[in-house]
Amino acid sequence: MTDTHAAQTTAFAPDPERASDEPALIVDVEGFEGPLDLLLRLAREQKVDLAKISILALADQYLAFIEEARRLRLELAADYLVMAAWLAYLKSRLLLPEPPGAIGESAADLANALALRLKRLEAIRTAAKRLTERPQLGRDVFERGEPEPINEIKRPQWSATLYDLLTAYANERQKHALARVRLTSRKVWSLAEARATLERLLQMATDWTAIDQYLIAYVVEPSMRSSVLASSLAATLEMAREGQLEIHQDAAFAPVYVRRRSEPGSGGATS
Amino acid sequence: MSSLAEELTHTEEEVVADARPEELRLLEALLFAAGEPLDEKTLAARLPSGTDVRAALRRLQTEYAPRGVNLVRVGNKWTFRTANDLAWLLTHEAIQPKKLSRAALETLAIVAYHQPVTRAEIEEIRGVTAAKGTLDVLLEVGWIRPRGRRKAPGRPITYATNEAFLSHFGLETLLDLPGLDELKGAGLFDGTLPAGFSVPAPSDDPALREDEDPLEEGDLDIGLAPRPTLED
Amino acid sequence: MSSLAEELTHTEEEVVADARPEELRLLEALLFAAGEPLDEKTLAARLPSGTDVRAALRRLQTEYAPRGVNLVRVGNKWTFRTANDLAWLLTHEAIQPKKLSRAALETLAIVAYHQPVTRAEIEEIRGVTAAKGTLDVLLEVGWIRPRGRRKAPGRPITYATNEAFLSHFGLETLLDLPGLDELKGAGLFDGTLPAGFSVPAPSDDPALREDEDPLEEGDLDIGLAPRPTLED
Repeated sequence: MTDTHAAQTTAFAPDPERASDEPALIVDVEGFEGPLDLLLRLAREQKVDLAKISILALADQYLAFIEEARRLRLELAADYLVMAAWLAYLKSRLLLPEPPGAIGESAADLANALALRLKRLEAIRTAAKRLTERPQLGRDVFERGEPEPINEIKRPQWSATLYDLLTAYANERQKHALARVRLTSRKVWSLAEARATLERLLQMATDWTAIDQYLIAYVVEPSMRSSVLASSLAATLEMAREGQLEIHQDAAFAPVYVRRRSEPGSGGATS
Repeated sequence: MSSLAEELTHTEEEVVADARPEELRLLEALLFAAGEPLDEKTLAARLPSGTDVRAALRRLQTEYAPRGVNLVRVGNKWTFRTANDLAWLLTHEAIQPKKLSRAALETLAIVAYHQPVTRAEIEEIRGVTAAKGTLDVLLEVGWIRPRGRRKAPGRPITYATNEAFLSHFGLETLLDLPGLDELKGAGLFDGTLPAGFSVPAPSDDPALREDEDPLEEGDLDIGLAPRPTLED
Repeated sequence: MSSLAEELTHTEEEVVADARPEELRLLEALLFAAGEPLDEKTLAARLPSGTDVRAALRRLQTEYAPRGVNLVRVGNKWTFRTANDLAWLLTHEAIQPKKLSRAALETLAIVAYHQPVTRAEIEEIRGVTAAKGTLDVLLEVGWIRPRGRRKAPGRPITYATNEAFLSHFGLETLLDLPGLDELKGAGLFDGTLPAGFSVPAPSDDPALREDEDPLEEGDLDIGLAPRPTLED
């Protein structure tokens, strides 16, 4: 509850004979906010203006209070005891004549400084009191009870450059331009289809003809090209084996030429 | 101070600011501080007895009517509210920079080059079957629009880019989109393209193609559509 | 709107409703709606450019002064509050305030009147050596903040009040602290205080004094500190 409630003791240590289990009676000092507060309280009891207070009398009262507290074995915080020591010193200075040629502050200066400290604490207390007497928010004055919040609309600002766009497009097309060959090759032109087509085509062509030409004329979808080529080549080989047509190729990977075999059984394949 | 009832029957000229009845001060403080609208009974209980709450509320309402804050009745309760015409004031637009996902960017690019294009066609080109989400993103971003329906089984919606798209990418027309040669020239293609590979030249012509039907009523309400405000 | 409304918005300046500038409507809407004080910069950003915000605020303040709700300045921010004399009316809105101990209150007053001030200086004034606990309480309540380090042995932290303090006690600036003149006049801040401690007036001027260093990184992490939302 107070700052001063510290269980320290110093030079004014309690009677060592005191039983350790004897409770410390600290109730009386708990009401004070430190030695200055105690001094202020005592000063007020003198019922005089702080400016006219007798520091000597005040010191006596303070020391008497401390003596009483010690007699009652009250446990006093160090702050009180330090002040007691200082007041005892001040009192002795005030009672003795100032030694001639003394250096440092006179006893009167010290007493004045103490009086000033008391006045200052008193003043700050008055200020604190006046501060708390002001209208306080939530106690005396109130903010809007039902504020209407600002609606924050987060408007996304999309950042994409033309370069991003074109790069994305090119990457995408390039990737799938290759992938598509694989993908669509699954959509095969079956051997049966190839053979039926070839048979129809060969009705029309009696001379050597590049197989591609037939097929390109027939298959417009360029992605089907490899499937068409593969199937038709297989069909061609099959038909050649059956003796229905002849195949001719000048070199590896060169165009494959076929023609209807005029005389069944005499055909051969060059490859 | 004259009673409120009397005062209200007075001609306006006689009412001066100094004569403003104390109960109006009390009322405005009560209503201001309250965390919720208050009904007349509650107000009456807090005001000095004998106050004509109804009359005071009416007068306060009249006072505040031309102001930025109005006294309004909500059900049988009263509260201060920002004037209706100032709703915009309480709206704050925060610009939030965002990057398009790669998928969205790719889809956008395909819509740009291949428009009008259906979702199935986009998926075919991209080789993935998840175009719906990215189309929705692009519709929300406001760079594409549904423009018609393909005359084909299922009558799928065709998509195209819009003005906002051109504007964002600094294009005057879609013809400004670089063609294959330019893309190659820019090093965007690495040259190993299959024969017959082509990049379409999209057109800005808003007229529907032969294989397109117009959008039907309701097509724009099915969540596919952009907010009407985003497109300008 | 009826002429009654005009009549009622009369102020001592003989302003009729029609002549009331629109920016006053906007200002009152903004300030009414906000749950917290707004600074002039924020207000200016929401108002039409070129608005003399300061002048409009002053005029609004005058308009509302006789009302149950007043426009008040807190630091460099503005907010509507119920009038000071109406606490009796609003008891049901009152929240149980955090009860500060006498020690904490005294410490708060010392920080307020003597700022910037170190813990040792507080202890010197109060004559007790246990200011840490009460400083922690005040930091937690959120009315004071560490603001720098005194250029002195041990480089102790200096404390000051913050905007929440001004707001809570309804002070426009620290110069409105009650009894400040008397305290200064009594010369109580002179003489026995350490050099650099006696100050002409408490100041929350964010600029550090000659005898202060800035807080260092980490100073704000030691549990003493409020969130680093220092004043702006």
